[in-house]
Amino acid sequence: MIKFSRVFKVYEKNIQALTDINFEVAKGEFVFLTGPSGAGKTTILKLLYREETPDMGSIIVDDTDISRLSSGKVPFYRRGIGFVFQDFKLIFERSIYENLALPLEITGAPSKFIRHTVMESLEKIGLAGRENHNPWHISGGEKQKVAIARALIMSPPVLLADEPTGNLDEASAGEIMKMFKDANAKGTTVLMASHNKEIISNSGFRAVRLRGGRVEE
Amino acid sequence: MIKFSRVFKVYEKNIQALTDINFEVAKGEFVFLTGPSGAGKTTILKLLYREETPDMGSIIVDDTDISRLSSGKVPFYRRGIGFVFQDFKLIFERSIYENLALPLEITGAPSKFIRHTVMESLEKIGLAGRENHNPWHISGGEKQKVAIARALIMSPPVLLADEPTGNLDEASAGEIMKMFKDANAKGTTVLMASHNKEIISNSGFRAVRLRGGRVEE
Amino acid sequence: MRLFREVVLNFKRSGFMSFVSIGTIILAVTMLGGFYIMQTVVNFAADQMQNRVEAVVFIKDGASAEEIKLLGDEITALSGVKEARYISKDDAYQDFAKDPEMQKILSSFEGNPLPDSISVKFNDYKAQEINSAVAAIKTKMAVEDVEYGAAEIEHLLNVINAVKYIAGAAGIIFVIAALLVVSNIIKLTIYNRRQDIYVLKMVGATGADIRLPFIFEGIAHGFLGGFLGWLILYAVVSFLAFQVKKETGIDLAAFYAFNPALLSPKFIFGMTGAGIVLGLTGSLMSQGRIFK
Amino acid sequence: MRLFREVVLNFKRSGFMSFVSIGTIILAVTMLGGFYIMQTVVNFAADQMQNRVEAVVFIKDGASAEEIKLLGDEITALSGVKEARYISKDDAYQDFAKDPEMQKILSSFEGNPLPDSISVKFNDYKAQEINSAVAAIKTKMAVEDVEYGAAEIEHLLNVINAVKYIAGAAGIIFVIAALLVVSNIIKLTIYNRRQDIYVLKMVGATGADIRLPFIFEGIAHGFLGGFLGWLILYAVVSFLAFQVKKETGIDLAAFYAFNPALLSPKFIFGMTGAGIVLGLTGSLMSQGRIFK
Ligand SMILES: Nc1ncnc2c1ncn2[C@@H]1O[C@H](COP(=O)(O)OP(=O)(O)OP(=O)(O)O)[C@@H](O)[C@H]1O
Ligand SMILES: Nc1ncnc2c1ncn2[C@@H]1O[C@H](COP(=O)(O)OP(=O)(O)OP(=O)(O)O)[C@@H](O)[C@H]1O
Ligand SMILES: [Mg+2]
Ligand SMILES: [Mg+2]
Repeated sequence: MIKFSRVFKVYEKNIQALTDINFEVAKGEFVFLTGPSGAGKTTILKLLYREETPDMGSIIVDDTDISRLSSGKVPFYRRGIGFVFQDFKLIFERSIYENLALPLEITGAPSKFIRHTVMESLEKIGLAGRENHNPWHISGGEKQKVAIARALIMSPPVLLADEPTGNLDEASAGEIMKMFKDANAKGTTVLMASHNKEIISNSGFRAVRLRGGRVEE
Repeated sequence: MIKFSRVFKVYEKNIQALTDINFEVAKGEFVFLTGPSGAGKTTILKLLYREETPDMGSIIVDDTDISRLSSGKVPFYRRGIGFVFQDFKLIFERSIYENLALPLEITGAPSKFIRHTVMESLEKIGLAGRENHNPWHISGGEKQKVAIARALIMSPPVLLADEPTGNLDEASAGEIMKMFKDANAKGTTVLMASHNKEIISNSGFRAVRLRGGRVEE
Repeated sequence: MRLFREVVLNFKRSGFMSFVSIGTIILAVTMLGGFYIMQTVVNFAADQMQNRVEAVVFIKDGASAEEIKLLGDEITALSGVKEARYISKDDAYQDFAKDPEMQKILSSFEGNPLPDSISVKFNDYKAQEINSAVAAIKTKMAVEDVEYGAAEIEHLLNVINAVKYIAGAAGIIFVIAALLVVSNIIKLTIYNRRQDIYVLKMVGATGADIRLPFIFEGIAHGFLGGFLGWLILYAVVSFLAFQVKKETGIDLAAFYAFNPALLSPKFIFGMTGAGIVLGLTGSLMSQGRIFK
Repeated sequence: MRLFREVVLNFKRSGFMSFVSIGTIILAVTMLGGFYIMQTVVNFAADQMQNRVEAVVFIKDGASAEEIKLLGDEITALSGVKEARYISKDDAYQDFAKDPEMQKILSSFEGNPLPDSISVKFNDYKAQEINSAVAAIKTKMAVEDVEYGAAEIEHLLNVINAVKYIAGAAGIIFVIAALLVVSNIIKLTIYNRRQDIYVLKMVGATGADIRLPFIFEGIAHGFLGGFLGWLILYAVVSFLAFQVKKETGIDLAAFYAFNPALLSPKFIFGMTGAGIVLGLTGSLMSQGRIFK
């Protein structure tokens, strides 16, 4: 499903973020990305999301080398991916409802279906009744839950999540992990960056360890 | 040093964030604020920072009721407080150096002193050499470290921190905790919101537990 | 559907920005419209004066009808000449005799002391052209003398011509200026929504998904701004005409450049159209930044 | 020190914004300056025509010198009258005799057929005022008749007067428009920096700490915009004058409204000053949002 081969990434100002990255994630697998701050976790996810392109190497997703994807195809590739940003990236000019509806609206889903899906999702994260509030006006943990709900709303075949439990207390983190595991059980391939050792070891899933831009061991 | 008495806070749209909050923090103490997402931790810190004012009750800091502070005095009150925002709030239009220099520049410190202090602080958080980079271009954990360095740069008598270790791996979190403890050892009163049970229990400091806007037990 | 909702949402959400953008278009369109009217009035004034610029060609006593006819044709063929009208000495006498003072003077002569003449009018007021035409006429056989009597309004015409010139240049500059302001404001709007746009791109919005709402927004702002601009201009001009009438007794509505033009569908559509073009061009000009 | 650095930093950092803001001030100031020059030219033209508006008061034969003197004083005292100049029949004769045709006609009389007269000029061209003045003069004892010969340029004067009026109103509207655009752009700038401002407030910046850089920025933009605006206007007008000269042979520099005025320190300071006032007012007008 996902395969990194000899991937290098250098940011401007000569910051070598990734050096010779090789790893594979099988279809339907749940894999953690872990490693200290600045190791390159977010960079790997950004490459998968086609926000950045590698300087060398190939990144195969579903038999296509996404680093060679034409820019016209990128939006459609992205519609198959759910992404939880490390800093949430909610749109403060739109209500919580609108934030969640966005990915569905773009694909042209009927508004009844959108309404149903969004309300169900709000129910799940315990924010039912606050759909018309501004995401600016909710707590850090609540923002994170909305960001996760937005990534899952399309039931995407691939889910990328960048520290999705960083701002959550243990109970909320547990709920969220359950949502991810449920999605995974339904066939979604999950790649999640996380520092949280407890969550990683409890889950029993495989972890790719990064340090200084290289895969460890 | 800090004393909340019968504090109530209702946000617009009738969201009751805090109900009858009473607690005290002694001068030089290190206290954790803990509780599930949405419990009101950030709200308490915002009240202390005078970003919000309570609907009822008094908040005494250093013998003054800060909820009654005239708006002309607020800036000077804030200069005695270091604050680590849950979402960092770095200024992406300024370099990392400029972000750190800001609180010093506002007090009119001599530029030589500013330079020295900022470089020392960058050294401490392991970002020496990246002072001219844009904070947009660093990893989540690095942003958090810069935010913490900015809060500590004035060696403020009071330090408020909102989840300062959420985006950090264990090793970095340890370093940061050491910085806070050092500041505390030098006399700074610290109030820190955190979910991280391990850090709280390892530190041996007292924790104020919140749930649904009330202090527990 | 989504497109329409996005535009409406943007209107509601960024009310402040929309206000700025529509306001600028209103200003630009009002200025352009007012400018057009001013231009029309100046042109009207210049035309009126131009009609007064004439040279009178006095014909030698005893010139035959054919000679005069030929002379008239020759004059008409000169470059810059609009019309050459033959005035017989009798016509001239009758014309002068309308003024009682002149009548008194003329009646003291025996017979008619006035010569036959040709009155020459010119197309455009261009000093050089007129002077060379006059010089050319002077050399003709049947010509006694040429009186180019417009010298006294020549100076004024110079001024009005210069005003026309400058007004034309100012008009062009103004269109460019308005375009720059509008496109800059839309750029700022887009810049302000860069986070929004980033997220849209990240959840799979195509270029069109992102651009179209801005383009429609530009058109909508343009339409509103253009139409409101016309309304405002109409109100301002009407008020002004009222004031002018009160103070100087001049009825501006009497000049065809005024109210009737303001109310003509051509003018209303023109201003609304100018607004739409401004809004559309502004939003197209600002699109470059979206994908940066 | 910090203030200065902040302003310079803002210039560097938000280059795009600064460009928009300075650009708008340049446009506004250029328009205002060009407008002032157009206004001067129109005024000049109107004055020239106005000087031509005169009434000639023919005096009864045999009126005594005192009567004439008295009549002159009475006319001067009328509202709207600028000057009343006595022209004796001899002066009138000499004046007419300059024209050879007229000379011929006049010499056919015995003696001087022309009457004594008073030439009346008016302050402002206001039809009502002039008409009532003429009517009042007609009732005077020593007056034979009043010839108000300006009827033919009356229509033109109406037009020019209307243009002056409208130009004045457009000028006022333009100042307001420029102010709105500039203040809106500075508002947008501030809106764009709201995070920056929020953080500044949170680390203990006072109101002045936050406001002053914006105010100084406004002044700096205004100064630059004003001066560049003058440069541009100077270039445009010079180029225009060159073109006008080439095409129509009219030397605009001959009108005092042109190049000399453009180069006068008063004008340069005026435009730069207008820019500064715009920038400053714009930034003050936009301050309200900072603390929201
Ligand atoms: N500006 C606001 N307007 C309306 N409601 C708000 C606002 N800020 C916070 N709230 C609500 O107040 C409650 C307490 O929020 P607060 O941010 O204090 O929680 P928290 O303890 O910091 O949670 P977290 O751990 O998720 O950051 C939440 O229900 C939140 O949605
Ligand atoms: N846009 C950028 N320009 C320059 N350098 C960058 C950019 N983004 C990231 N970096 C650098 O690349 C390295 C890897 O960053 P990355 O964000 O992938 O780390 P991470 O593993 O996600 O860390 P964290 O756990 O702190 O989020 C870091 O040193 C970071 O400073
Ligand atoms: Mg990261
Ligand atoms: Mg919080």
